Amino acid sequence: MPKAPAKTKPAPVVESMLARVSPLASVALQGRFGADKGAPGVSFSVRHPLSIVTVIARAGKGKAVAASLSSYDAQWAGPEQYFVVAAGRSEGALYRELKAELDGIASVSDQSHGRVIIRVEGPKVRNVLAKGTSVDLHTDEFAVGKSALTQMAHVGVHLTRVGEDAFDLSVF
Amino acid sequence: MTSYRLPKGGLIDRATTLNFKFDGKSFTGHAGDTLASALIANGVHLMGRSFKYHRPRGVISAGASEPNALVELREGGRKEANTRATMIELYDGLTAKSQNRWPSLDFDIGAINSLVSSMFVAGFYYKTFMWPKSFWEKIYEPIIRRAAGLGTASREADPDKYEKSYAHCDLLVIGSGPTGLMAALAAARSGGRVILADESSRLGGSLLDEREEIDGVSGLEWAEGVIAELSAMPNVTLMPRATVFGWYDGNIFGAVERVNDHVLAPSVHEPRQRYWRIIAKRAVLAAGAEERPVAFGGNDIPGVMLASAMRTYANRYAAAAGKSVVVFTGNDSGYRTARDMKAHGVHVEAIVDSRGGTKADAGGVPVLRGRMIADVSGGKAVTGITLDDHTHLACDAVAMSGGWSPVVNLACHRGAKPSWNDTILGFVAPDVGKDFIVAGSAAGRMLLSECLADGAKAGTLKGRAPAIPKCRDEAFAVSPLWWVRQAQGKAFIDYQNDSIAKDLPLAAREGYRDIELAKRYTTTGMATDQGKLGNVNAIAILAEATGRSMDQVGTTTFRPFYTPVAFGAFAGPFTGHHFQPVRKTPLHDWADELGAVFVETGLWMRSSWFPREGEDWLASASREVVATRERVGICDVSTLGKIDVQGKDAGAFLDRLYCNTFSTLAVGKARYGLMLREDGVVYDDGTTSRLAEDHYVMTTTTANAAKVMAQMEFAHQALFPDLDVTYVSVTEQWAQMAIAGPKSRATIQKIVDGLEMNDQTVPYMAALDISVLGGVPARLFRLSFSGEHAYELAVPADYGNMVARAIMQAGAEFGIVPYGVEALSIMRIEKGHVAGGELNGTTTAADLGLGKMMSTKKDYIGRVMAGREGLVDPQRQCAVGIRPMNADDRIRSGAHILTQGDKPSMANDQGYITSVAWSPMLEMCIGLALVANGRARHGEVVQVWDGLRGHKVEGVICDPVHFDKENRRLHA
Amino acid sequence: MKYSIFSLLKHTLTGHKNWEPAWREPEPKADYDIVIIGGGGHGLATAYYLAKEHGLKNIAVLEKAWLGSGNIGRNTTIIRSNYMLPGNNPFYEFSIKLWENLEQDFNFNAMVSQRGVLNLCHTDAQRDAFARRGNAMRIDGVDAELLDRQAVQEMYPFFDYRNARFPIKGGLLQRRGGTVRHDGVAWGYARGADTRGVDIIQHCEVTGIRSENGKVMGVDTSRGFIRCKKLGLAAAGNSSAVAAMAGLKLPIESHVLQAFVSEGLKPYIDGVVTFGAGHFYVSQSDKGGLVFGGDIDGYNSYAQRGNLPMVEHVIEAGVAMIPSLARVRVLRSWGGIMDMSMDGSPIIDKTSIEGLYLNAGWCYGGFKATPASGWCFAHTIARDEPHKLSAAYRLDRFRTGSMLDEKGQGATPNLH
Amino acid sequence: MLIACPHCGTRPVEEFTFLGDASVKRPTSTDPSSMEQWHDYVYLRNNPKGRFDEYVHHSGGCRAWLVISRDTATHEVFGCVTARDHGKAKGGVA
Ligand SMILES: Cc1cc2nc3c(=O)[nH]c(=O)nc-3n(C[C@H](O)[C@H](O)[C@H](O)COP(=O)(O)OP(=O)(O)OC[C@H]3O[C@@H](n4cnc5c(N)ncnc54)[C@H](O)[C@@H]3O)c2cc1C
Ligand SMILES: NC(=O)c1ccc[n+]([C@@H]2O[C@H](COP(=O)([O-])OP(=O)(O)OC[C@H]3O[C@@H](n4cnc5c(N)ncnc54)[C@H](O)[C@@H]3O)[C@@H](O)[C@H]2O)c1
Ligand SMILES: Cc1cc2nc3c(=O)[nH]c(=O)nc-3n(C[C@H](O)[C@H](O)[C@H](O)COP(=O)(O)O)c2cc1C
Ligand SMILES: [Zn+2]
Repeated sequence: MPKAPAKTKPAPVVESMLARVSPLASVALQGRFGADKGAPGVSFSVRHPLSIVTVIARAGKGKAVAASLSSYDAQWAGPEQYFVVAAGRSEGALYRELKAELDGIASVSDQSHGRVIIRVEGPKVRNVLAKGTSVDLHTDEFAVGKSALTQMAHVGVHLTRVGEDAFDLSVF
Repeated sequence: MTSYRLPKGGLIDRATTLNFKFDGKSFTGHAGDTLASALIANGVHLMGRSFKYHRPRGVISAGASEPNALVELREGGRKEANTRATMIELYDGLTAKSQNRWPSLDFDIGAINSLVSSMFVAGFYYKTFMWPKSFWEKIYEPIIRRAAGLGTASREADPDKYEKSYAHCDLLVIGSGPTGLMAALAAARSGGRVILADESSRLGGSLLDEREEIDGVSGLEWAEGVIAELSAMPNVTLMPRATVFGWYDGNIFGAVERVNDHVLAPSVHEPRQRYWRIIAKRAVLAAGAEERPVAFGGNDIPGVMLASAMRTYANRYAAAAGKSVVVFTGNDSGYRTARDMKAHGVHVEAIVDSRGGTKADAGGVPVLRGRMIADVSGGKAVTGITLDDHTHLACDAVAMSGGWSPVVNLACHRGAKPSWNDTILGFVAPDVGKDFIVAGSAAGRMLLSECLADGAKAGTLKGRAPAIPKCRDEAFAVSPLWWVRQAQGKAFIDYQNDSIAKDLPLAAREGYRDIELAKRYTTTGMATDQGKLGNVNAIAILAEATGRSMDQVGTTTFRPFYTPVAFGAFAGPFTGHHFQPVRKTPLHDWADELGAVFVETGLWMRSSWFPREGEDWLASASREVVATRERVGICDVSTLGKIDVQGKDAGAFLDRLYCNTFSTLAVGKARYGLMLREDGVVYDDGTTSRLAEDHYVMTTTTANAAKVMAQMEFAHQALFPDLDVTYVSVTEQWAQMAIAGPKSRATIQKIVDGLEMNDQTVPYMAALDISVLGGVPARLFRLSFSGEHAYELAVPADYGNMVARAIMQAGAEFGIVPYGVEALSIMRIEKGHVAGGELNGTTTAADLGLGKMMSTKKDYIGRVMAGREGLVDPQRQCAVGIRPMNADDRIRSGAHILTQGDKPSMANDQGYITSVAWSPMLEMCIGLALVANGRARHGEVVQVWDGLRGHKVEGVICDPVHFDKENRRLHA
Repeated sequence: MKYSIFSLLKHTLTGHKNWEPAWREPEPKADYDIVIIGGGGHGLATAYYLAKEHGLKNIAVLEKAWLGSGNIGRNTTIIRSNYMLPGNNPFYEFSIKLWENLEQDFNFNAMVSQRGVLNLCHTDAQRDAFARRGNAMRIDGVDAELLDRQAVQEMYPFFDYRNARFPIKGGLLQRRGGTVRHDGVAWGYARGADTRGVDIIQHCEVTGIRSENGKVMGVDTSRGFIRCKKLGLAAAGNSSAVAAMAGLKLPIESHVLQAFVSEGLKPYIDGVVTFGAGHFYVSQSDKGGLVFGGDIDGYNSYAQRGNLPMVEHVIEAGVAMIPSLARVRVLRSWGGIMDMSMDGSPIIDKTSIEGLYLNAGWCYGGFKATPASGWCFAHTIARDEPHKLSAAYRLDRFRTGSMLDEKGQGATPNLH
Repeated sequence: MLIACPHCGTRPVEEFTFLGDASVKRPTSTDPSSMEQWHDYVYLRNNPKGRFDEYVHHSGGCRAWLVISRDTATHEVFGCVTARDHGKAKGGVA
């Protein structure tokens, strides 16, 4: 799309202004909650800021897309769709990179601000998640690295098992 | 009072004494007691009053099927009506009240009902209370209603928490008696994921109640051993206090776990109950069998109970039902009660056996063969019995056994019907397939050895079944014993609903011969116990009365819930403020800082107005409008649905979705679009911008965002699968704000990077990719909903608040104001833009004055059906403007339109007002309306009829555009 | 024999041994003038009015199971006439008027109880919609009141006014709305029709419809062929299946709607209340049970039972509306099969086959319509032309585009 | 009720939204004379008691439109394919 012609000098950049503020900033507070006997059963943390990009293969390009994503942290997010996640990238960088790389074979949309990823981990993580999702998270059924689209507490979530006792919940 | 606590035995912990109150009176019991067993141990038999006749009642059973001993447990917000004393685990500080009596349980006025009771036959109320007509609602019904119901529900909010959870397993075992334990053991040993659920407080089933011997140890010790092995296995989940209440499609079982009902109050962070949805590859129903009462006179007098219940009270709870007992039975299990009671040192007067010759072991108790109890004497307690041969025996408790009914409920929840079995004299479960197996006594296997073997077989998922332990079998021989006709007094079938044996022949006589009709006419089986005890007796009596077999009569339909479930368990955490998720926009904090008032719009909280000191919503919204139209205002429009549409056929796809065309839209431009349903009615609207040849971003209304997305998915995947297009919601990625007013350009100019804004660089309907504040990526659209020179600016959500604050700074010199949804809505009504009120799911494009948008050059959803005569009829109601004749008059949306001079009537109804606002620009009420043939009626004076609010004024129909008809301000 | 307090006394003295059957159980005759398929409310009411209002005699009602085993026997018994479209409101108001005199009319106490129907609203938009609806009622002389939050709170102080996710803003009240004992309606009409000579034949399933050169001949049933001159379909949830026997495809889907009853309680909720921010409505039966329900499960079904998601959905809404319900226990749940039409409104009409008449598409709202439906369907059958009150319920309205869509959901039955 | 989504595996019914009869076929003509076909497409439905092919949206999961084959009397689910494949099998689109 046409960049508007530059005519004036950029507006003054106030450094702090560029800092991203997590939508959960006021919710995800440090501290211990719930039953306070023994070691914590689960711990929550917000992975922020992140770069998150949806990649959807164009007609008949599923394989090609899958191949070109091999070098990324690309999580299954539906038929021939992926969430590509990366930390420490500057604003829009991952999006622009993938858009260039997948030009013509996939649609790329930046969701870095649209989704937030919550890391849930601990020995009781499966018991806690079972209160939300109908997906069977038993290790035999849901191995590390596997992702699922499901619902929790009336909200759609993208669930990824990132470790034996650790899951990422990606929500709008 | 003398104690009925047996000196030794029982599964109670005599070391811990618990205090409790019943009807205000203090008692003590022991850990392991139920409220019922503790009361019995204290010699209290009178625990409740019956529904219709207010008869004094005590326990009939020792379990979940209890129809009589229902109490109000706890107080305040925790008060629970109709709670079974037989299922309440005793805890220290327990308080309970008896129900359905006044002034007291002991002296209950309502008992006079039983005097005129002979008039209160089944269905009597269908036959009377009809005259005089007005009396029904004023007099009869209020009386009936007050009499109805048993317990009183609390009106205070429940302070406790509830939880929901899913569970998955290879085998769910329902019931933990010998059958269930063997099934669980077999499955667990073969490595399967096993869940063992039992509604009782302790696993073991009837092995806790009976004196059995298995593998040379007591049944109890054997059970303990198995439970210990199971609890040590990681693949096994043991769930005591968990009732499986229903079987649903996909072999999904509903269960409720009473996590904290056995304590005074749950500890913080712990739920009262947990609702489980168990997805089981296979399940075993090992629910056992239920003993049946017998219908004889006074079979409800406190002290009369099931033979197995009397055993359970003695064996499990060390509580004696009486000092001198008579057993009445038609099968061998009565003998067991006699022997057990004798072993506990309770005097057993006699066994009354309806059968002639039987050699069951009476353990030295005298047996009266071929005899029956006709009537029990006593009022609030048993004093004796009269046999069918009129001989009288004194006693203070009666144990009865009419036979056994397999507990088949769950197996029948999906429609299958049980069938009658003449050897066990009970209805046995139908075969419902390999995923749900009925085993043990629930399957009609009444011998312990059969149960053990059956359970092992049912639970074996792979490999060999475990060895079957050796045991001694109690004889099981039974013959029919339903109703003792010689009875003088009332012989109850459904204790709680007070339906008596005689009601059934009466129902048959009156034509209610089908068991389902008889049930409804006599209310048999409709009380809280759902006829667990009495239904089979009712079926037998009806069968006799109508000369049909048990199978011909059949059972009534088994339905969830096996036992009643608290609403709270189903609601779980989704109550109060957490009923539904709360969605906040990326600009929420910014709006909050500025004192916004937020209002629910679907799940969203939207900033509706920004009141200043002393302003109400109208003053605030009006000021926001004026300021915006005179200077500049900023509004949060982030809730609009935003969908990223890409691919080489993106344009073609949008052409199918919208009635107007998008493939021709120039890159860098936006266009308003209108979407129809396939039936030709308007579905949604919004602007769509073309960011690149193969890239559009469309916006939907807030309300329809999700629906439109689903519609696109269907259109693409099911209707037009060959189109090479992708679409994904990016609603949450962008914080979007409308900046409107004469000073909007000057304001935005101050924060954009490297762009001289003018009508060439940012023309009307432009859609540009820019950046603001030195590097924040942004999308700038020159769009206007307000009719002012206006823009919409979108920035990535995490920058939203910060950018909005920056715009407030930038606009400060121009006197910028934040405006909310109210002001937004006033301005759109001033401009005659249609919205929710007009897009009501019944209006066509033409109705809304947008007919010209409907392309004639392409196929699109809704095109053909929009052409139906009824949808193009000129008499249809279409969108117009409406104003009061007198500028000071008020009009309200929802008011209807009548032609001058017409009387109010539906036939004369011309339409109604869809939206109204008080316009600060025109200083009067203005509105939009849907009026029959409205476009031809501009200028017509009509009645604005609001009879609902007692308000009628004259109004005039006008053009929908109330303000700045020439759209000068848009391009100013 | 007439039911009254006196007959009751008389029979009490004789130990209730001499009550006559409420209806006969006749063997089907080979030939009837009119056969009605469906021994539910509408079928029985139709037969009753055919006999009573049109003086017709040779009529049979064929019921595949027991009398009232369908939706009449399993609905949540709410009656109201708070419709807003011209094609609907006068019909339902006429029905209310018939309800108001029904018991004296058929000499059976069906416990018509007008304790009010209150619909709660939670947003300004909802209130505006209620204002439109309320005015549509009032303009035609039907009672309606728009209550504000305080008025609602005075009626039901124990609802959630403190912590609600969607605060109650007010409600639309129709005082003449209320409940009627569902079984009593079926039995009253059955007894009334039977005494007027109608043969009510239970356990007689229609398995086929025979017609010859465009004219209906009779029906094949589980009890043999029955000839008839006119045939009325009043099969509710089974309408599509029965119509298919005559080769007709209907604008109808069959869906399961669940209902629930709580354990018996002392008087708790006086009238009928519907929640506006979720699917939940409740009233209390004369026996003390809270009778409640919500939305249909959403999938086509003939099973008369639903699944857990809707149970949770309904009860979550219930507790959101009334927090103290959390400790009340739900006793039983069941389902009925809704004949969901394409615009949420019913069909009472002739068909392309001469002598074949259709009464269907009642969705979850046909109980309140029972008297008027029977009245108008009887008229349609007897006179071979639609009654003016049901004139909008034509089958061809989808062709002409004059749908009666109160909810504005379009041709998606499970959204009505 | 459990439905085996080709993309997500077996999931309970609450994750799905039902649209009904999948035998309907959208007419290709936009000519007013095709009104009768459109009427049938938009309004008339197979509604059998027994086996039934219906459109189902995995709205709570991968958001694919599916066609399942199900018995409306027993709720037994026999099979599930994507709407795309169903369309192909049916020859052309819905
Ligand atoms: C749970 C639930 C709640 C409801 N709540 C309300 C409410 O509150 N208010 C309201 O107004 N409406 C309500 N309804 C809707 C209302 O019950 C129905 O619209 C209405 O009862 C349908 O008319 P009917 O009584 O004739 O149907 P039914 O009683 O279903 O009558 C149809 C009869 O036809 C019989 N039949 C079918 N096929 C054949 C055949 N082939 N041969 C012979 N007989 C056949 C059936 O067995 C059935 O008995 C509710 C419905 C349900 C299920
Ligand atoms: N005395 C007699 O005449 C007689 C008659 C029948 C059976 N029996 C004996 O009873 C025993 C039956 O053994 P069994 O294992 O088959 O049954 P059981 O009675 O020993 O166990 C059944 C268990 O299932 C539980 N239960 C029932 N429904 C439930 C539900 N929906 N959710 C959760 N738990 C539920 C009950 O709480 C109970 O603990 C055998 O020993 C048999 O010989 C004796
Ligand atoms: C208004 C109404 C009130 C009901 N009250 C009760 C009740 O108090 N107890 C009960 O067991 N069932 C009650 N039911 C449910 C019926 O027992 C039965 O489940 C329902 O009529 C459906 O029939 P079915 O379950 O035999 O299919 C009630 C049903 C209705 C419609
Ligand atoms: Zn899926």
